[in-house]
Amino acid sequence: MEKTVELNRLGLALADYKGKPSTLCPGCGHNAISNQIQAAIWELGLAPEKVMKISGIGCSSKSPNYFLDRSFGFNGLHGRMPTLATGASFGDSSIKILGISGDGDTASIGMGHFKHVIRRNVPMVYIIENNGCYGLTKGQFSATSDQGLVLKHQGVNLLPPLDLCMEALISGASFVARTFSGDVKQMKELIKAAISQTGIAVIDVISPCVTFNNRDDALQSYSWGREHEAPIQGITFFSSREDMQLENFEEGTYREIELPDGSYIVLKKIDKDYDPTDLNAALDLLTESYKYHYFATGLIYFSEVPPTIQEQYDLPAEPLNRLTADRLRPSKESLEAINISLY
Amino acid sequence: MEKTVELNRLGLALADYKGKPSTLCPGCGHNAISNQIQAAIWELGLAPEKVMKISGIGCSSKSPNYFLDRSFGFNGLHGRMPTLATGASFGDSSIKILGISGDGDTASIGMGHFKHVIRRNVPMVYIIENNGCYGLTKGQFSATSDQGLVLKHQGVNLLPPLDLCMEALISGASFVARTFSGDVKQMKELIKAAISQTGIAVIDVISPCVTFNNRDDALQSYSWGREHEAPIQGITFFSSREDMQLENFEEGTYREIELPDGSYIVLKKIDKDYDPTDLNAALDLLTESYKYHYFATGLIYFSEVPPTIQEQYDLPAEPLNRLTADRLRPSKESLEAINISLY
Amino acid sequence: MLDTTQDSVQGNEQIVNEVCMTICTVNGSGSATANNILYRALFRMGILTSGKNIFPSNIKGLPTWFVIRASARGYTGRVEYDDMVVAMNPATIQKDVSYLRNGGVLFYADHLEKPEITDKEVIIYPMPIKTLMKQVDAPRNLQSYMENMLYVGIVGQVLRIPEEILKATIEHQFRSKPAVAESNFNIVKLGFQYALENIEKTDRYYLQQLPELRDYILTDGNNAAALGSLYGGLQFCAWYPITPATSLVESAIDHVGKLRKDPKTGKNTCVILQVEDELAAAGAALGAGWAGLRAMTSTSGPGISLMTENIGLAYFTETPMVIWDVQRVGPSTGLPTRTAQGDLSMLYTLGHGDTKHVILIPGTVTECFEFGWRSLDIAEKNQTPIFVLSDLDLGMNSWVTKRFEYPNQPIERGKIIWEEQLEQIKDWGRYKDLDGDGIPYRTVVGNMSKKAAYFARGTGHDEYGNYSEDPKNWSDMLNRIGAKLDGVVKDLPGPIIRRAKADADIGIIGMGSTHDAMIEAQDILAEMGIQADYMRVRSLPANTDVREFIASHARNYVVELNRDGQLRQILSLEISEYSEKLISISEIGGLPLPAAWTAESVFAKEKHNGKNC
Amino acid sequence: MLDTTQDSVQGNEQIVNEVCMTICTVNGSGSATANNILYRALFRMGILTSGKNIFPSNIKGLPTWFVIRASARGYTGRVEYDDMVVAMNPATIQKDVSYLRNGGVLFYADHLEKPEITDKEVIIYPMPIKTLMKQVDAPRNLQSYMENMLYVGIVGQVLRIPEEILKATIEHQFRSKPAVAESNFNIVKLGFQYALENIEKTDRYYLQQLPELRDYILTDGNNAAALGSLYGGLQFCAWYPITPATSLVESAIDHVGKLRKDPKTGKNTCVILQVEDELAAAGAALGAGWAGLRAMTSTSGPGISLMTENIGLAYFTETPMVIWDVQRVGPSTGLPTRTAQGDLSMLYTLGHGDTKHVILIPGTVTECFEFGWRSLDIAEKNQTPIFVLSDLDLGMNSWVTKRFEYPNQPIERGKIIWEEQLEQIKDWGRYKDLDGDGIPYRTVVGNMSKKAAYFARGTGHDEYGNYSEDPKNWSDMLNRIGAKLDGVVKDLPGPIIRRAKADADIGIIGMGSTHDAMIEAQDILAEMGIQADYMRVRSLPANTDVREFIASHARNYVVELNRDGQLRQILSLEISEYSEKLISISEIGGLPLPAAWTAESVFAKEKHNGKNC
Ligand SMILES: Cc1ncc(C[n+]2csc(CCOP(=O)(O)OP(=O)(O)O)c2C)c(N)n1
Ligand SMILES: Cc1ncc(C[n+]2csc(CCOP(=O)(O)OP(=O)(O)O)c2C)c(N)n1
Ligand code: SF4
Ligand code: SF4
Ligand SMILES: [Mg+2]
Ligand SMILES: [Mg+2]
Repeated sequence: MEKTVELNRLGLALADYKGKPSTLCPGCGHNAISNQIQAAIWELGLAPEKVMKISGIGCSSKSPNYFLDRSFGFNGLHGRMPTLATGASFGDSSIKILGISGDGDTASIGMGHFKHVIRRNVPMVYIIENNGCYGLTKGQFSATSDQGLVLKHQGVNLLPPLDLCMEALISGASFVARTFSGDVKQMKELIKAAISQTGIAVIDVISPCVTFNNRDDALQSYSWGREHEAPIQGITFFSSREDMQLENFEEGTYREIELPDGSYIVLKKIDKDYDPTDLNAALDLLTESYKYHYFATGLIYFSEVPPTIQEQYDLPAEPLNRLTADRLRPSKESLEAINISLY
Repeated sequence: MEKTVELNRLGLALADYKGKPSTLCPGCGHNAISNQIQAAIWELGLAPEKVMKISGIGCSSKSPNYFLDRSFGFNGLHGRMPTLATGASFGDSSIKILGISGDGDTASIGMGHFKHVIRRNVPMVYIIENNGCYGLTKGQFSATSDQGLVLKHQGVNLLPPLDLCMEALISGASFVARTFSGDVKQMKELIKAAISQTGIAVIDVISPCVTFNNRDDALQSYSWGREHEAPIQGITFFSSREDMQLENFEEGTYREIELPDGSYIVLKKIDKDYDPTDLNAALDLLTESYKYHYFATGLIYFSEVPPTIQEQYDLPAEPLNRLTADRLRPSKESLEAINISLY
Repeated sequence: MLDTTQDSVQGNEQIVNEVCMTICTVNGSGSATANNILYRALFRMGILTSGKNIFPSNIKGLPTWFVIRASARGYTGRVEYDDMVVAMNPATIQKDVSYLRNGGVLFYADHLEKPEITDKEVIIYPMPIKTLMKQVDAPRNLQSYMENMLYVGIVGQVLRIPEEILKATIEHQFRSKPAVAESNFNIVKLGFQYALENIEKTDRYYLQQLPELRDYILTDGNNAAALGSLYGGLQFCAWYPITPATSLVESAIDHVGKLRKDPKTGKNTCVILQVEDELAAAGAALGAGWAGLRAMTSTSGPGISLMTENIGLAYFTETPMVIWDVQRVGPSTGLPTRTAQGDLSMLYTLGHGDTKHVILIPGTVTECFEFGWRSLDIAEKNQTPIFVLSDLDLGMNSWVTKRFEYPNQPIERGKIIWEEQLEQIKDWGRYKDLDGDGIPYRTVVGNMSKKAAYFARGTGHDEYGNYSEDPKNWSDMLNRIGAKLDGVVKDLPGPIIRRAKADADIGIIGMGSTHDAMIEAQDILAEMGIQADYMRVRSLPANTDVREFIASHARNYVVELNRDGQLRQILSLEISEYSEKLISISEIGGLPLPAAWTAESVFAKEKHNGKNC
Repeated sequence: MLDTTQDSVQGNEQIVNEVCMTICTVNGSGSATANNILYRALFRMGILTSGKNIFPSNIKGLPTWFVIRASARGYTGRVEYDDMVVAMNPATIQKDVSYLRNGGVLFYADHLEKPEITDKEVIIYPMPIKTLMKQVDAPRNLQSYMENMLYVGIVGQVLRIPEEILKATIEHQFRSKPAVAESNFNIVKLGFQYALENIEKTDRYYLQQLPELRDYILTDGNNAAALGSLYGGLQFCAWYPITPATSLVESAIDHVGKLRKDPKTGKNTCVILQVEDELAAAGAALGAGWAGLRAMTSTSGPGISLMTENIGLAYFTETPMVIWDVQRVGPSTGLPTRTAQGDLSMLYTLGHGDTKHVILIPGTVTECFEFGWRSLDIAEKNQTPIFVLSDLDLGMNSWVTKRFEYPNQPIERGKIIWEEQLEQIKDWGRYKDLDGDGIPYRTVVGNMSKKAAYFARGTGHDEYGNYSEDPKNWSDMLNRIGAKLDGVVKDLPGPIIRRAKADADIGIIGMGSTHDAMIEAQDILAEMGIQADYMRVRSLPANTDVREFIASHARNYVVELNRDGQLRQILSLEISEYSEKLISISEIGGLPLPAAWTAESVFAKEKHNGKNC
């Protein structure tokens, strides 16, 4: 019996989006993210060659090796992923950038670059695989570790955590979301929406480290997350207005948001009415969720996209890295004029 | 005719708090800050030997040379002031730390350390002499430069500014203020209050660079500041409850706040009632003031001081750097026990 | 020439206390405990042994190896072939057996696919791990951990490790948890008993108890370094995690609470602080050193790269601090869990502009302890950053090493002066060379004298610390610092020299963790007919003993674990009149230096040089 | 021996086109324009001249000096004594005149306190600046600027610069603003006229017009470097401001709009991006280089320190990028506005682990242009970071230099392959050495071939870029990279050699900005009776010409602006068999190399060597 393989609009199978076999710990939250990334991009029908993967150092940053084998990737330096992405984004701006980082990579050593890559609006999806600890170096505190967290060899963490969504917000990100490795459905929709955004989109994924920080009461554990997750909205992604089957949504309970590439997300109201386009509401949500330890996930903030870093330069439509040499060297006459001006 | 010199409670004259002659440009906002620092410390009656000055690199960071000659100081590396202060704070924790930085020093190269020194609550007064540009390297954009700002050689700044008070707030600072080199009275009171705080106190001083960024319409210019400054409260500092002359304040128009060292500030209501102990109100104030380009100054946020970094270790009351050598080397017997445990 | 691939089959007399065994397991399966128990058991039998952990940069699932070498002659260098393989990892078993010598021994978990071995004779002992496990009441998450305990018993029995030694070792391992010790011992006993009853020993490897090694301990260089620093009066350590330096600070964290309570007040006298990155770690250590604390940081190559600017500042502001560089393989992220000696050149002149730093290079675990306290003294005495260069092999592997010796000198704080001393100096300036040794007197914050304060800066300054762009000021300052550091040499540990039995024409030179392998290589060379004196450089800049050693040999082979022969380069710069006498031998695969390979390399070059040997 | 302090009073014939003049002003007073006008006027008269700005790390108020040297023989090295001083700064006037030779000339603003001069004869011309200013309608903020314009006229007239030359120069300076030119010229004329009518010339210094220097231009190395890079097809430059490298990128910003519009679309083909720090600058340049753009960054010592980790990554991932290091005085923050050559050692092996980098060292402004485009070619061809080592003197001072020559080679992109070429390679791997030259083929993002992608990493990898901890993989990879870089030497600019007039026993060796001073020193030595061949090293690793030069001289004096003799060290490592032939002469005061001092130093050492000279 022949097994039929499902193909996307490019005629590619999910297998075409796979990476090398993961060498992360079985059950690691990061593996769930890898899976959703490949699924999301496959479903979007984006060719793997149209994506590049940039990461720092950490278990999280190793993970791009485990998806999208046909995409270019660069596993760079600890904390410097945003800088690498900034430079690479000019090579061929038709290529979507996935920046993959960890909480150590982003919130500790990489904090400055994180803020600035957002401020510069480098068009990319910036995913933080946030496990509240350093996995690869075997379980030290990171800057998102919960206050009071106890880790072997480390004792008690006395410092309050930084909130990376808040950081992204006040640096000017036009797309900020939080999700959870235990909620893969939501995660996938958010990834799709983020990819459809044209500016920088930041997704803070709470992604448990099953080896070093998964005690039931730990803020970044599966159990805590499963028990406390409070999605602020239901979220469904549609590639186009035509795909949207709004009849499935009850009148007045949802809100549609058009993304810059013509795709849509439909946000379904859950408890109270949350307006993801209101910056102050987003800030309030985050301060509250920290104060009362509740775990708000979903699309926290969305706004019109400010000019991307490429839009600030008047660049050719063709990829810069394909310009032939003759288009890069000014004329002999121009040099003559310079020589004259310097006499 | 003999001129009488005013002395503070230590019997010291203001001259005892002076530094070397300033080599900054005449009129530079930073000079105003130097003056207020020495005045504030003199008025507080704090011995110059009880203060240390730590700075980064920039015109701002050079300025500690121009006040408090009798205080130890370290003009360190660009952006690394907080790290130096972190280490130095353990030498003798009875010494008050003044950290002096610029917007380039803090918001560009030093952003990561800025966030983390606040998160760690290193007890110090962190003053940003914020002129929205790089002075010492002759007028480039910094991360606090206003969007649309035009500087020679640089063209137009297309990026939105970062708000350093906002950054300090969400990193967990328990004292956040903004003031202006054109409002030295307010500045001095805030400096005194900050010094009386036991945790980290952040003051963002808008301090015009008269040479490179003082065009009338520039956000960090004297004229713009003078025209737009909107203090959120009147502020007066008192060393103790006894000093407070509350009869000078009209009933219901003020609020007193006790600082951890027993001194007080009295905040006088100006327009609307602003509650500096409400984090969300502070965030709202800052987002609004950015949105509507109004220049709110004063004590933006104040809260109970979380444990300082020193309080997280159970350290002797004596300064660590005065402990004699015999108190630093464990006994011979203890080594014997270790040797045995490793057999 | 010695044949390192020699068979061990020939003859049938017992081979006693001479075995190299590799235990092949899966990372994260908890095999470390099992391996350490076996290793310590040999040590407790009085056998000089080495144990080397070869592990991946991975938390769980990738192959990992533990190599135990017992040597009657006390050699512990890496050998390239195994006498014994304990195979527990299905993914690598076929490759693992390829390293067995002809006549070697294979233990393997019998649920794995039996490897094909066609090119040599191997004695095979299958281990019915899964079957035995049925008798064990193991919680699911401890399953693989316990399977490993079984091979401890089986292999131990076949090697004839006495049961009570295993017991004592396990009790030592779990000394704070007797119940755990007991349950572990029960599993080991199960394996032991199985072997006793079922395995007919046909191999010739035997372990025999020797007098106890009571002058020795079993520990790693990072633990030793941490302890040495704590006994050296360390007061402030800022750090950022990085393999293989992490365990240095984590050891310090484990010990600090017990060891560093102030005798007077019972309060802590040493602060260990994890910061946001290595720029901060170096910056904070520098700040603490400047404020009068004995300060250090610990990192590895990538961290050193990030500390570059701060180290330059420490050098030029003459601020004491100690930087441990526990080397891994570079450049770049390289091989984070493999060993190398590739950072030497970089450290020596770290920082832009003219700099030259003092480097201490411990070669044994006991020296890690000693240099731990000494480095703090040298730093404070000379007011400069001091590097201590260790590596993964030395730092993370457990070594049988001499017991730690209590420091034989009081803590040296150097020329820190307080209020009273300051009053006695007429015209003090922070950077004034009052004693003609290039070392000025320094004050620190908290000194309440009116004239104590100065403004430290990385920019040009005069003798009082005042800003200066004057050319003469600048050159005087920098030249004095240069001269000061020439003077440090007398405070530094000189080379260790081991003479050949007979007059030697050539020298072999090494540093750091290759020490044991170098000694073995020296002996192998002697067997090959080449007398070579051996020198281990323990610090840079080099002293006159190093110079004399080089001068007195026709050819000196500098052996090191890096590509470019960095020690050779530095020596040939420092001792340039003899640079032609220095020949590089280097290895960069990331594994500890193999002694036989070293000897062969020297032999080959000597032959090439037309020497008859 | 040449007496550099020789009087210039003796004799009374005119001294023509031979004068060294220091103009002493206050920083931020706008004197730069005035000084440049004087400087260019000399150039326009056809006189080979140098102009050096010696300025403080300060924006306004501290003393600053501008030294103009006219030399009939074309020498432009720094001389240590002045023939003429123009004193406009009350704070320094007394010190400034101390550098005057006996018989020298002092112009001073007569509202300053007249300096006391007791030790020599000086011809003094007071300048009634304030009085003349009364005739000028100057806005308050331009007061001091215009005062400076006055000395241009006065000094110009006394030196006999033709009025029309001054006029033309001013018109050139303000070529886009004729009205400003006119008002400036009017002030200059006022001074000129005053001098003409009131100053009786008693000194002997005269300038005389020569044929126009039509093959020359007047510009600085940073501008040249910026232009060279833009003509080299630069596509991406990430940077962070730092003196003295800032003006390199700011020049590029000034030019990029005009020069780098795509001929096809009129869009920009080069991006210049200021980032948050040097870690980001290097990281972004690396990212762009990896993505197939011609990428660079420009910085100075402290920035290099911060780039260390990224450069190691670029080296090991074989990513092309160019790093300009415009050196200032280090270590640490050092003297930001003074010149040095102290970063060489650091750059050569920048990064932890084994690294070795290619360094280009331009010695003239025209070479800054040439190396600007060449460096991008060499980087892409060899897939490695390339350093270009300039310094403040070369980079920020204006030099009379040869006109820029249009690149004589097409842009070299190296082995970048796109879809079609990739199809033709059977078993392509990013790090596979298919041609045996150590240089693999590389693909870049956007390549739509299914097999084009690879995962770059700073960790161990095999020929396909896959993660690997295999020892052989690692050593093969690192050795290939090492070998590849040995091969770069053929692409590098070889040394410039200037032979002595007669057979020379000794050589003098220099690099970079000291070129002019070295030539002058060579000639002075000849006058002193010492024939010396001169070689300027223009790149590292050194090629065989360098070796031969060293080999063929009994003694080679390596002259450099750093403490430790860094070039000497590197050469003696590379060419170790002749290391004893290399003798260090070095200067670290932060000022350009003085020729006479250099000659004297060589002379003294030769004498000390027992040579008769
Ligand atoms: C400069 C530098 N410092 C330290 C390290 C060691 N290191 C590797 S991964 C890591 C932390 C990673 O934490 P995170 O980003 O949270 O990733 P996770 O492993 O938790 O997914 C550190 C400190 C390094 N590789 N480079
Ligand atoms: C590592 C490093 N990079 C760059 C510089 C050059 N630099 C000196 S001051 C400065 C900017 C200072 O700006 P800011 O902190 O705002 O101070 P301001 O001069 O405006 O007061 C820079 C980039 C440096 N000294 N070190
Ligand atoms: S250590 Fe933690 S973060 Fe790393 S792979 Fe394992 S579970 Fe994931
Ligand atoms: S350049 Fe600007 S910041 Fe610097 S001293 Fe002058 S006015 Fe102040
Ligand atoms: Mg993490
Ligand atoms: Mg500034």
